[in-house]
Amino acid sequence: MTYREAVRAALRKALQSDPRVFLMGEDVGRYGGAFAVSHGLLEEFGPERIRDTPLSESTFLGAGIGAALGGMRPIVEIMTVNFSLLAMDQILNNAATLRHMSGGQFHIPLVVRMATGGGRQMAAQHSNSLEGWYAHIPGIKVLTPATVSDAYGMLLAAIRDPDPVFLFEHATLYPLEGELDEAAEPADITRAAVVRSGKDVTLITYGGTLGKTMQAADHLAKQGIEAEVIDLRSLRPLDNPTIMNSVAKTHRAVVVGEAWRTGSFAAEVSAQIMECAFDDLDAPVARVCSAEVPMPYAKHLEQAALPKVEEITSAAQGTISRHG
Amino acid sequence: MTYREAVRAALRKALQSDPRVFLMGEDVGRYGGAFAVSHGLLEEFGPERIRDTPLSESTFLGAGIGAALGGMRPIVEIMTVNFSLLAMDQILNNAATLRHMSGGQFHIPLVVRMATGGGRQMAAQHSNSLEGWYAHIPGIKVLTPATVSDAYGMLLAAIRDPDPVFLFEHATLYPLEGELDEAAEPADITRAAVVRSGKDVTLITYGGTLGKTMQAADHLAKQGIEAEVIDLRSLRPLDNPTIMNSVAKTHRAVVVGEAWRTGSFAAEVSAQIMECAFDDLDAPVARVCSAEVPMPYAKHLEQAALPKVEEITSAAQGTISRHG
Amino acid sequence: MAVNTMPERPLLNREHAQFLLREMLRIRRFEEKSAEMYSLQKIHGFLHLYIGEEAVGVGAMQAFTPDDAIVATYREHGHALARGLPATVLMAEMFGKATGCSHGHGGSMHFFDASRRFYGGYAIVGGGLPIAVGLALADKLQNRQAITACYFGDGAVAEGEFHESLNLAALWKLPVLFLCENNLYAMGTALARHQAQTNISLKTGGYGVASNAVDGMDVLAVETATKLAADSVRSGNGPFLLEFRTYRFRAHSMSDPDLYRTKEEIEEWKKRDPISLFQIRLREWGMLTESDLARVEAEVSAEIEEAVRFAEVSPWEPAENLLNDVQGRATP
Amino acid sequence: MAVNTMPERPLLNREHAQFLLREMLRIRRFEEKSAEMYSLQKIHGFLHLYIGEEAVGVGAMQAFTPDDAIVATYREHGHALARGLPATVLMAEMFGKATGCSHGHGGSMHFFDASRRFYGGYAIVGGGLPIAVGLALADKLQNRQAITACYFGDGAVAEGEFHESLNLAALWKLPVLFLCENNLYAMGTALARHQAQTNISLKTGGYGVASNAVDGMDVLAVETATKLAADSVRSGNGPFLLEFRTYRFRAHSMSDPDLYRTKEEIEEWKKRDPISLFQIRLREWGMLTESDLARVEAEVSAEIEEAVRFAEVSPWEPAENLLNDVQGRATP
Ligand SMILES: Cc1ncc(C[n+]2csc(CCOP(=O)(O)OP(=O)(O)O)c2C)c(N)n1
Ligand SMILES: Cc1ncc(C[n+]2csc(CCOP(=O)(O)OP(=O)(O)O)c2C)c(N)n1
Ligand SMILES: [Mg+2]
Ligand SMILES: [Mg+2]
Repeated sequence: MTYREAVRAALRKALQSDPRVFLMGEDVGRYGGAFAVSHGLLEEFGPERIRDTPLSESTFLGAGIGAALGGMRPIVEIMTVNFSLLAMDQILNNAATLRHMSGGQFHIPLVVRMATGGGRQMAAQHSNSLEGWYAHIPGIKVLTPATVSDAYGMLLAAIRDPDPVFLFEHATLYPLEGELDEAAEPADITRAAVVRSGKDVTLITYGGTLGKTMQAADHLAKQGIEAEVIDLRSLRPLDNPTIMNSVAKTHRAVVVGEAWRTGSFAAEVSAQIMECAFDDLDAPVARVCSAEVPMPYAKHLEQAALPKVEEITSAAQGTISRHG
Repeated sequence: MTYREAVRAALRKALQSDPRVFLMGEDVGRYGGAFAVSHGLLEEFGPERIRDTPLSESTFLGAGIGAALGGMRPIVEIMTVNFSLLAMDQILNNAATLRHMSGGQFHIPLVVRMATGGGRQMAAQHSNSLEGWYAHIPGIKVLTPATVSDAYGMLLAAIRDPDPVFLFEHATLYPLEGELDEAAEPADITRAAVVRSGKDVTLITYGGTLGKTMQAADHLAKQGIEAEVIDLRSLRPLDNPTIMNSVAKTHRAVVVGEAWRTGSFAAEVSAQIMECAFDDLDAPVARVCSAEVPMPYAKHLEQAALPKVEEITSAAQGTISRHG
Repeated sequence: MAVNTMPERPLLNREHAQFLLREMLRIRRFEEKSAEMYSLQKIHGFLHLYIGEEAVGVGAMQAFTPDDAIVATYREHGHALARGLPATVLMAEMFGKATGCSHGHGGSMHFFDASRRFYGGYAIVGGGLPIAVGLALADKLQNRQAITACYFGDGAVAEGEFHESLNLAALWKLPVLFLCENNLYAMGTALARHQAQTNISLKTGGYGVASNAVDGMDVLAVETATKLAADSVRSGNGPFLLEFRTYRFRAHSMSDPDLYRTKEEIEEWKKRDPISLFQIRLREWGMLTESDLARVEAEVSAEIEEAVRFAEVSPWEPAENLLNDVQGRATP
Repeated sequence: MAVNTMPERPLLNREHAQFLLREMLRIRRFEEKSAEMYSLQKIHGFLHLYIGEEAVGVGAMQAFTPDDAIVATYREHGHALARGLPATVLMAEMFGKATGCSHGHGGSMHFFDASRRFYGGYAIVGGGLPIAVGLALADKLQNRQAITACYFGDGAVAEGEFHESLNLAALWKLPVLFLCENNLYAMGTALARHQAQTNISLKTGGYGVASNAVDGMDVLAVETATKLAADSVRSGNGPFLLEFRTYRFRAHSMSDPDLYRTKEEIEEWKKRDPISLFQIRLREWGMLTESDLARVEAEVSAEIEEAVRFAEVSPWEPAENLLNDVQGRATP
């Protein structure tokens, strides 16, 4: 089963099991979803529950907040994270605040799914990685499923969550193949996963860069370096203990993410390690991020801008050789 | 002269000396500016150059981009940073990209001023500190004038800059008194300032928390701790050399900022020190930020959420006692 | 499609007439007291008074049942009072006390009451409209008969969300009643300087939404027009927009020096004070005596005094609770 | 206020007629070639073809002088060609070459040409409208006679920026000509499923903006209506909106399986192919012979072949230049 199908399976399961759940967004219905995620759901669940919206991101996301306030369990699809900027006020000023601002009277069980990231030559307005911005906002959760089973399990968990949950689905992951147990419970969305264990260096990543990071770990293994790989899975809340346990063992860490370097979520992870595991460190935590440039269209330029496997391996080597 | 008057003086000077400069935003004219910054300018320069706009943040900011493309030097006032979320798409997807996306054919000499920050019991929708988000965006500059002379000089420099410049004016600073030489040159907007020198610990901050940080340095001095204080002034570009020179001397650093801790710009500074000055550090870099909560209205709760002088002093002490 | 069937002289009984008057007076006195408390530094932050617009808040609210949902702005004291939120918890909220309707987290701009379906209290102009659309969608999807009333100002009409919300509500035939409180100013910007088309009720043509413009200084006109519009929304005809032409007698907020309009203009409008006007009419119609008025004023005054007392003696929320209510616990 | 003065049979000279035909053919052939190059993986990312809508792009562009500014969308190949950008640099842009009109930074969605005041190329739906308003403001403030033409789709009409931009342009009487290419779909969402009021030209009443609905399959109707509207804008009457009713014959983008509309519907519209229709009329009017057509087709074909050749042989921008053009140098 593909990642795309896993998201669809979770949507279907949620729609089947909870009448309060509905999906809305641009082209989720007739078109079948810009990334074909919701393909077939309109036919199965009808237009009341699979709702095509006009191009009005701020309003249909805000309507998701209102519908959640009104007792529904809306799933809003923002076609890509780039367009979520139009809804940013509703997200930060309403979705994230209403529980607290109302003294706990309200809560917003809203799920927002969006495709994210670059790598498909979509150029500067369709390739952003803004998960770090979202992770800055108290009151919401930010998930970055990177595997087929997380695509399924984290979405189910998100739908049961009492608060707004934002899922970043990296667009290059949709065709990814993997195993899925559809009877599985909703995933634990509070924990990072150690997806490869090793003792020499910790590679920390999430979402679209997990694959590259795993490749880098393979390369490193060939050089006799045993890298531990952590898939953060959730950026807010961040599972600090899993990170610090690993760093306590490896004494070295590289944080990999597709966002622009300055102010990236990778900076937060680096700062956390600084604060929680300084004495464990044998080398400075390194970051591998995207170049600080609006994403160029031409393939070779885009690839030059994105994090590369070799950058990860050499950053890892750097942490080792430095105090080696 | 107050900070408010210094901003006004810079506006006036720019309006006088360059016919391409104009100011637009909500209530900048008749009302005189929500914070009285532009008071009197409508009378002086007329409604063509001091333009009141409807409540349409996305469009008047986008119009600022268009006007800059068309050869003007617009200054857009967004009443507070909270409302800039409505214009975020224009900022990230247009203002910051057009130069690059057009292969360098265009540039956007746009200045955007906004009041920022909490501390005035304005509650969750009027107290945000989002400068870290802005600093994440390549293609723009992000300035945080914290003194009367920077309020003046940085704005003048911003107006001469060929690219979009965002100025964060902390709302609590407007009544601040200070000296101003109105004949002064536009400020250098690429450099941080060492505003107090010391040898024991580096306190790094910007904008609204400079005052608290200076107070903390005073307290520390009484305890025999000589804190060096750096006012970053510009978050993008970030003046790394000034930071690293100081850390090389003090071996300890505390980063102070009013934004929520997770994903704050303070994390970026911490990560930079990790990367550039790891061997200089005798203790982990500490952060003093706001609590992770939508800003509560009640004064005691708001004060509990904001960074406090005592938190800065104790963080500084912590970096010293730790390896003391 | 504009409905224009306002009765000249309503079928009004004495009791209801006095109720409307009393409701308006509650707001007026509450606001006056709020201003006083602000000067005494009991209330901080932004304070936007509703004085002058009471006929809108009170008249319109008569059209809604407890099942209906209400969405308002930062200028929502009047709506909250008219909706039945006790003056005590509102004053306590502005004092920042734990007993406030939002536990002191919101202040003047963010009143909430789940039990009364009072959904705030939004301080980003236009930000409440999409929420209202969503509430109406939730009601419709759950086959509730409720409608959602959404108040906003003339300034909000310029925001993109006004346009998007009208379109979406109309497209999906949602039970939303859009209530535009046109007080002729968005802060210091007069209507004609922020709207190319100053007749707001004419703006709904682009969405096929019914609308009506109403004298917002006449509580009976407001009540009648809102009931008609609410009936239309309740019958499943989709959204409706009412434009109430009104005026705020005070500055935009307590920090507004009010330099952008003339004293004469304000005085002209004060002649149409909705409370005085209504009192005069009630007297003419024999529905109000001097002693009725004295009694109402006394009762209102007692209520407001009690609100202040309650706010004063109420406890603060302990600062240790700062991080409460940011997130809930997952419940399967 | 709708202008409806389209002449039945225009005062058309043979040369201009053939020019219009040729311009439409240039776009058609360019688009066909682009699709081919996409299949050959010479072009990547998003590719949105303009086939079917050529009459709009070509007809409207006749109303603009070189001083006027043009703002378009991601479906802007037609506009760029009609504006005079060489096919070579456009094809090279889509190949990602350094010789592209945006140095390979933009691709299909982001064509720019400062020398022709062609300001893009915006891929966030609705995002170009505020920019157009600002360009018009700049022209007005600098006392230039220029107007700004802003193309956008029916889908963009739902976005808040449409509303905000019309209001601001009207309020400030800016010289913007809003050109809505209503091809009846926003991706897979049919007009009636995204607009409560499907008659887009009726939406301008809320802003006091003049408008007109035009047959977008008739290049002469488009040209005439646009010239009239542009004259109005040029005379200082403020903005004008034209709604062109048109249809895209191809899918939304190359990745669209096009499942949301029927083959019959597409075939029905293809009967109104703007190029075939115009050819037939020109023949009837004696303005086009077989050999004229063959010559035009040959010339166009050569131009497109040359564009591909140019793109093929052009160099890549060195990856070392990645960070160029992110920021400029401050010049005092
Ligand atoms: C999006 C946004 N922009 C600006 C502001 C600042 N502001 C607060 S109220 C206001 C005027 C709103 O006017 P209107 O909608 O007419 O409501 P009124 O205050 O007259 O009741 C402005 C500009 C805001 N709160 N939100
Ligand atoms: C703000 C935003 N939302 C969604 C998209 C994805 N998207 C790209 S084109 C499109 C449809 C636009 O339709 P329309 O405006 O009618 O233009 P057309 O493609 O028909 O020319 C959508 C939904 C986008 N690019 N920007
Ligand atoms: Mg108003
Ligand atoms: Mg379309």
